[in-house]
Amino acid sequence: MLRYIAKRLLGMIPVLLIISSLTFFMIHKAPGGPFSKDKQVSPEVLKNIEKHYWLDRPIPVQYLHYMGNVLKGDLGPSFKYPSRTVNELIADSFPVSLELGCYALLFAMFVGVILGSLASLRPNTIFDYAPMSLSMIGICAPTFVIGPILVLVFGNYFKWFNTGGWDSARDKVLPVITLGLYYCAYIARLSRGGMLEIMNQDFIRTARAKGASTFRVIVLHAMRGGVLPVVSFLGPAAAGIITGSFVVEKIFRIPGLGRFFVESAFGRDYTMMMGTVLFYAFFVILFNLVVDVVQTWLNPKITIDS
Amino acid sequence: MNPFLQIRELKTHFPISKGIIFQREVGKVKAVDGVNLELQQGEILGLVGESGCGKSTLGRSILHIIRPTSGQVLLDGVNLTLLEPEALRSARKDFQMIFQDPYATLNPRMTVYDTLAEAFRAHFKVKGNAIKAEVVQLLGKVGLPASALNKYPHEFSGGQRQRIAIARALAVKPKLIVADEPVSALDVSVQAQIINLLAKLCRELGLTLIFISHDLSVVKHIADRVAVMYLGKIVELGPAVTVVERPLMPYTKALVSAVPIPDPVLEKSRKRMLLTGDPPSPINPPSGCPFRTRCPYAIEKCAQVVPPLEDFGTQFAACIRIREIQGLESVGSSRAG
Amino acid sequence: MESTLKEQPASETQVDIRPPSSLWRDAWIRLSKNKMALMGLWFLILLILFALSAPIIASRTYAYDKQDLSMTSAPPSGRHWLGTDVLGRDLAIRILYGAQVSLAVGLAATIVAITIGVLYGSIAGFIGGKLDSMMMRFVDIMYSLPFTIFVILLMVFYGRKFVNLFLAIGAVEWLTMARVVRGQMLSLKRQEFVEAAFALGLRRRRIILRHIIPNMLGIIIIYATLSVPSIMLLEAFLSFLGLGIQPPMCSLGVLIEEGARNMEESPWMLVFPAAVFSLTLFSLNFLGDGLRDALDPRASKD
Amino acid sequence: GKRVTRVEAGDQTQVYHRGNGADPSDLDPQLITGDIEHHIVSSLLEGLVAEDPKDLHPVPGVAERWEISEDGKTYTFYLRKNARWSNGDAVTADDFYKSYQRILSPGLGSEYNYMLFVVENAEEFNTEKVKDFKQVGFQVIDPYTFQVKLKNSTPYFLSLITHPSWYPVHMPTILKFGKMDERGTRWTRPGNFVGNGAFRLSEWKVNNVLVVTNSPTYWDAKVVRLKEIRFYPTDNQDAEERSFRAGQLHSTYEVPLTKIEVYKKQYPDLIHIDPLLSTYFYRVNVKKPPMDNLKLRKALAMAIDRELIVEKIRRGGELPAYNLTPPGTAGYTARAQIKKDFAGAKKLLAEAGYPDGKGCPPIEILINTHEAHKTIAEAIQSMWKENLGLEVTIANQEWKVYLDTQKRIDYQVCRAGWSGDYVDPNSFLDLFLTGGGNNETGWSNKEYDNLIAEAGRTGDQQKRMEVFQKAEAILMDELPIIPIYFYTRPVLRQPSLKGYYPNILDLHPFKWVYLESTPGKKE
Amino acid sequence: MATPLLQVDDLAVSFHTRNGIVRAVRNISFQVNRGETLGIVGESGSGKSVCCYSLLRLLPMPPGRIESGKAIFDGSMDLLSASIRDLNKVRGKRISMIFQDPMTSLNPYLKVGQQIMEPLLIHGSTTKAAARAQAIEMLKSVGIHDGEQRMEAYPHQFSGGMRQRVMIAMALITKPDLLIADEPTTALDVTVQAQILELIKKMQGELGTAVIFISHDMGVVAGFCDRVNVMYAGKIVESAGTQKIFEEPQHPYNKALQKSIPSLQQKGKELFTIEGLPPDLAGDLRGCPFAPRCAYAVDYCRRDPVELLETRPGHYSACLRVQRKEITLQS
Ligand SMILES: Nc1ncnc2c1ncn2[C@@H]1O[C@H](COP(=O)(O)OP(=O)(O)OP(=O)(O)O)[C@@H](O)[C@H]1O
Ligand SMILES: Nc1ncnc2c1ncn2[C@@H]1O[C@H](COP(=O)(O)OP(=O)(O)OP(=O)(O)O)[C@@H](O)[C@H]1O
Ligand SMILES: [Mg+2]
Ligand SMILES: [Mg+2]
Repeated sequence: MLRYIAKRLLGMIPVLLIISSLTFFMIHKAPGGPFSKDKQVSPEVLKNIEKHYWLDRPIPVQYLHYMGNVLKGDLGPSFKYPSRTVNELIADSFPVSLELGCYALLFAMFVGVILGSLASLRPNTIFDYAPMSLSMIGICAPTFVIGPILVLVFGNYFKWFNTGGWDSARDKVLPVITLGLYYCAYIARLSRGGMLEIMNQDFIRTARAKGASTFRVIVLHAMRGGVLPVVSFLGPAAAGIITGSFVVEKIFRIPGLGRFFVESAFGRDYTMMMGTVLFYAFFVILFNLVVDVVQTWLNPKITIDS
Repeated sequence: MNPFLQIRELKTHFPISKGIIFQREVGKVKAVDGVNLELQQGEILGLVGESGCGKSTLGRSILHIIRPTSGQVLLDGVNLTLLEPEALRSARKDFQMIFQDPYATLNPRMTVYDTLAEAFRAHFKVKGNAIKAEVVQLLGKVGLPASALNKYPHEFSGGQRQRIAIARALAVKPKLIVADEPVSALDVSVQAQIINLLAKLCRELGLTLIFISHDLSVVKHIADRVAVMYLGKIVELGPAVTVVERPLMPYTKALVSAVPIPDPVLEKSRKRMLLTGDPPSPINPPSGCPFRTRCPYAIEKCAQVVPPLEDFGTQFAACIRIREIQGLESVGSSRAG
Repeated sequence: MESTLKEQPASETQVDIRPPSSLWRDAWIRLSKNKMALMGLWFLILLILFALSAPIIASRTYAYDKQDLSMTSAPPSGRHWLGTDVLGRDLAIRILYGAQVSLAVGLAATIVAITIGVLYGSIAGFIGGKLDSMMMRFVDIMYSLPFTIFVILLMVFYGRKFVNLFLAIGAVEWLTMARVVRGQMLSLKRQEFVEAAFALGLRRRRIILRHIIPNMLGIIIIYATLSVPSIMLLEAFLSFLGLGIQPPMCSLGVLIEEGARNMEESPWMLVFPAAVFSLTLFSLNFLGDGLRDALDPRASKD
Repeated sequence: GKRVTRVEAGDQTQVYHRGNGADPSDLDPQLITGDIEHHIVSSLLEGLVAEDPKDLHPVPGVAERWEISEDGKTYTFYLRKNARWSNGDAVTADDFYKSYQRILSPGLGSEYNYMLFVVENAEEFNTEKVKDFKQVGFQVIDPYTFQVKLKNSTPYFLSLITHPSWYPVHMPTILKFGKMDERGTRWTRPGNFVGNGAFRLSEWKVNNVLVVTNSPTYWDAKVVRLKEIRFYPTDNQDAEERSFRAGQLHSTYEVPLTKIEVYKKQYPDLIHIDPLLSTYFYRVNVKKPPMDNLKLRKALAMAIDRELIVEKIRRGGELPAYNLTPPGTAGYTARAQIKKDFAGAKKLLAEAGYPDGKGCPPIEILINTHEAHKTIAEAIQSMWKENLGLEVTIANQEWKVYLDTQKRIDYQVCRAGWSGDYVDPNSFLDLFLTGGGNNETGWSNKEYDNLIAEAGRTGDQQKRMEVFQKAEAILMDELPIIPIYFYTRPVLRQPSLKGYYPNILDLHPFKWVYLESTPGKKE
Repeated sequence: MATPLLQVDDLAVSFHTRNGIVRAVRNISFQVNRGETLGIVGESGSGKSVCCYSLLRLLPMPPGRIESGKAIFDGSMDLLSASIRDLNKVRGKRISMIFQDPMTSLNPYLKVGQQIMEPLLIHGSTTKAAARAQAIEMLKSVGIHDGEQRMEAYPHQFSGGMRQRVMIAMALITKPDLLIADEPTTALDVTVQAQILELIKKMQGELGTAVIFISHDMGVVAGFCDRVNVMYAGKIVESAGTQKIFEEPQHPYNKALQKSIPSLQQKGKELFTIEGLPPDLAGDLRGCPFAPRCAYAVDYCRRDPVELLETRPGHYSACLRVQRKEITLQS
């Protein structure tokens, strides 16, 4: 297994290389540059700025220059924040996103799995429909709807939580819920399906015959197999949750990484974008690796053929 | 005449590893450890042996359901081990397996009809109605009513499932079947029916059968020859009646003496030769003769050499002391079988 | 009563007449007994019919782009049953048109994405080894490429065609499906019944399609029904980037976004499109759940 | 118990919580481009001349007085002796000299360096036609006397130099973190930044908050009442408004369109609609048929019901625009106006060869994706359709793509907006010079070019305005653009925010701002 | 006589499937005394397993349904109507069950050791370590000697017989009052089988455990059971002490069954089988269910209702003709 992990981690390098080169050429192909504005910059000035950022050289040269720096661990200066480097910006904002993402993921998993398991106990009854409907709020009401509503109700009306920021616990509850709800729906539904599949198996009967309580049956016997589909969803979900928090970050004024993903693309902040894409890719691959490992851990029959 | 099925030095080992992240191999289960066998067409070989000795694994390795670690299997002159996956796949028409665990091997989302029709379709080009007729006929053969067609595996009893599994194997009309305890869950009457069916197929159509079972009376009844396995090796091989009635190996003797008799009076009164000592672990089998740890006749030498399967006229056995033991036995002989 | 004895085989032939039931036929029977699922199905059909008849309804009342700046942001009334939007357009008509667009995009793209995802994930998971890791790395790459830029390039170089909208959605939506399916495949392919199918000499394609996929249909369906709403919202994002539908045409996603902006002052602008969206979603999901349950012979209630 | 809101706490401690739009990208006054950064930097630095909080007329800043030569070309500033940098250094004429050298050095690539081009040889130095900075019209007479020589007499020069590009920078600090003309060094970071303004930078967390606290070294520190200003980047209007409502902000950067009406009705004391030196208009590609047809352009311009747009759609107190320059720009109000005349438009359209719109190819309006632009485009689309019978489509593009398309003049009609950099019609009218970088319509008119040049040379304000009138008349006659409305800036402000006056540039010298809660008035 | 450990009355179980109502167990009654071994033999699909599952309410419901009946355990508790809470106290502790299909009945996701220890952990106050020791001990007594290592393995790594022994170990570990063993030794070779039967007997001797023992192996039944119920098509057709069942069958089905036992027959010959198919349980069975296949059947057999009646002292039969003494079935 250790060898497998090492191999996968090594395998990251070519993948990241492919991603970085594809991205690099893609973003340079996209119309508009980092310094195009509605108030046109005079050509002379533009030339000077571009010279400063190496943008006046042929793209392959730029790429090699950039990659050379990346190998040294330097993701370059940000175009949008001239006095900051991409490294700094990521280092500042990632912990916030990570925190938000982890809470949201935990929330989604916890609530999702509970709702899903509850629903699977008595399928097609009110005990199924109710939790399932509840879980679907997250999808029915997209982030940009549920977020403001939560703020209006709990921030403005009841004043239990703050309407924005990311400092105290009062700031964090609403964004976590807003972000988590969407994934919660997926997890609830996937775990309902997975649990139903398992709950009909013979070995559940064995567990019952041992006198195990329903709780024990679910948590100890059914959960492991039942959450397998959830687990394979978690890889993409985790990556999405940590970086896809753009809307939530905007609504709640959270200084996270999510906005850089989106805004760097819109702002053609080439270096920031490359930085975030590489960072994101790293996480996607890492999460998928973790998921693969967790999967083998949960299901002893899966062997990793390296 | 060339034997129909030749098995040469077949070995199947399972690695045993510990830990999730820091995984390491801690040993190997030598489930099958150098088996040689030859079967003629139409022959029925009974395979018996202690639970966990590698019978199922041997069966699955012969049919290449799991790739053997080493060794060769020749079927009708074709070396299965060397076949390309696609060739092996189409060759599977000729050899089938009846699995020990019927329920697990039935697709929970396929009705009996689908399961059986699938087998037909795999190797024959037949149309819907023809298939249906075949399927119904097949069901009848294994003693299931046509009303079973539309049911799913979970709606059956253990024995019924076993019969579905048998029907599935028979559907492709194979030349070789490895039947892994095919009748263990059947009541004696149905069991008789299945055994008759299998025997008839062998007799009339030249089906070759490897019949794995714990029920020595069944084996004795149906098999031409019997092979006794112990810890991944064949330790005795010979004509069924001889092996069951006059076993050479101490292990076989113990086995035979333990067969229950369907007569309450006899059964309760008879003497058994109970084996003492621990059954060895296949992960680190004892040196020399694998049975020596429990063998009443074991001597020091048994720990040194792995006894080869030797010809003793009537049957083969793998024991270096056979002749001495026979001598001992003839003095105070006891009934066996 | 000798005859009754002989009746025994007769009853068999009677069974014989019935077509052999398959998973799907059984599922349909079971589904038709599931009230919630049926309700979902009916609502969907109704909605599709309604959406399709939007032009007919519209021509009788108001066009989707008919503005009435004297009636902007008007609450529901006799004239405008569901109120009007910021430009005084009849919301009901716009919702119908929006539903038309969203349903078409959502359902079609889901089908495409699911098909690709399932096949891709199945093949990767089933064959495993090198191929699997290569295929999955490709998925990783697709995940990581900046979607926004991808869409912009797509639009700039190939125009704002409807096909490109599908291409853009298709490019991302199948990825998660592929991973989920692969995960399922990994555990299913180790099941004994797959081994048995293999031992039977079935072709790999057949094993995947007939033996394994039916056993993960539950998960696939669940995922698919969840994909539809995400795709509907994704479509709104693509419209934002300029791909997809252009104003004054609208989709449910666009209407909801618009509504979200006005939710305090003109709640109807959010409530009605969101209600249609949610109902669609609920129906899809109850239908999906119903289908999942129906496809699980062991969970049958009847 | 009831929680004390941030605003209430701030009122007590003179901490001003300000919603500040997007995140500031940098604080280097010579590199910044937006008003967001402008607001912050104006609290950190002070130029030679400062603005009056009410009407922004020039008042003494670092210079305690100045003299203007007869010909209006030479300005001599006398710096006050007690002006200090935040590290204690005195602010001297040399500081200004070096600062201007920096902003004009080509390597820096300052986007607003053209603000200094009124100075003799400044442009030449920047474009490397003149190598020696000594030849540029700046002169240090003595440490506290600074002289500027202009190319032409420039009547608005004093208001021009309140712009951040004219702020001094602390050269030793800059050199500590890099070369003089190096972009993006760390000198603007908290702890490094040395300014001479009423406040100093104490914290800057990207996307979170930027804090300035009052500076004890500021020469006029005694009038500064605010202790601290906290700038919150809130680029989501709705979120900002909710924060305001929750008592977390004293003032917002904007107000969502949908909320304007509500506030006007329910909380008229909180909403303030300030005029803005900004115009919303459509560019027209005059090179591409059918838009090369002047009559069609006129018809299009006349067929828009601007009042309706302003009243029913914008609702933010905007003025319908029948010309380009916002009324009252430094006393200038355009005389040439487009008419609203649907019948006339129809007639013109027929004359253009498309009676009732027949035969006219579909017209595409290009917008960048934004709800407000979309709504207006939809309205105009509908107006052109109804009033002229034209088929109109809307294409939205992502911001940078849209900029690119606009720059390549690859559109038919395209939405645009312009805000003046300084209060003078020139700031608007020089856009449409032939080949101007921001023209982007393909339009060119010799006479117009000459008029704008003439205005630049004219010293007499009265005459100058007349020249502008003529120029704008040409513009409105040829219509490379279709003006739609003049922006306003609706903002929300707590009543406790004092010393804060509406003005056309939306500038509010924080030096004069303070907080004073009026008890008993809340909710 | 003391109250029986388990008294089952009029138990009827059916499955409501889309193909009709399968009446798998049809109003059967029997009892099990302490220390006694009750064997159940019979036709495959005759409802033996279903009957046992229903006692612990382990049927999949739906489609399964307990239509009627009582199962009084230990004189006080009706297993069929007790609350799940009460039932859970009995399950696995006082009544253990060995399932027929060891592969699917073991949790593939859990280590074998964990599964064996579980009944102890659920019911007992034992510590984990103690449970573990006990589990290893138990594995040893069912013939798995490398228990330490095998505890850490997963079910799929076991052979069929080993899985079955794991099931057995799991059931015996709590030393139940009643053991329901559904074909517990089918996958075991005779030596291990003997060893396990010995183990159960020992437990019976020490603790008075009662056993319901389902098996097809007549040899084992003969040697192991005190009394035997013969089932056919959801009904008990004969019930008596073991010896009587084998020596004086009182039902044609039982007699036919015995004739099918291979060990008693000549090699090479076809084994004796019962002609015809068992009846479809979804149908309405009037008369004797065995009648269509019965060599002795006459008209009324197919028509008249049958009941299990005492035909000889301690010997019950459901054959009308035997009850009417029209035939004798001595072998
Ligand atoms: N879930 C189910 N749905 C429908 N019918 C079922 C179901 N489970 C069992 N049956 C039917 O109930 C009958 C009795 O099954 P049971 O498992 O009790 O048989 P059994 O006596 O244990 O047989 P075997 O010896 O083969 O295990 C069978 O005919 C079977 O078809
Ligand atoms: N997948 C596997 N991984 C590891 N070990 C295995 C695996 N499959 C089987 N074994 C081991 O191989 C040995 C032989 O198993 P096999 O199933 O062949 O026994 P068997 O002779 O069929 O026994 P039984 O009669 O009990 O079915 C056993 O010790 C078993 O634990
Ligand atoms: Mg086996
Ligand atoms: Mg059974």
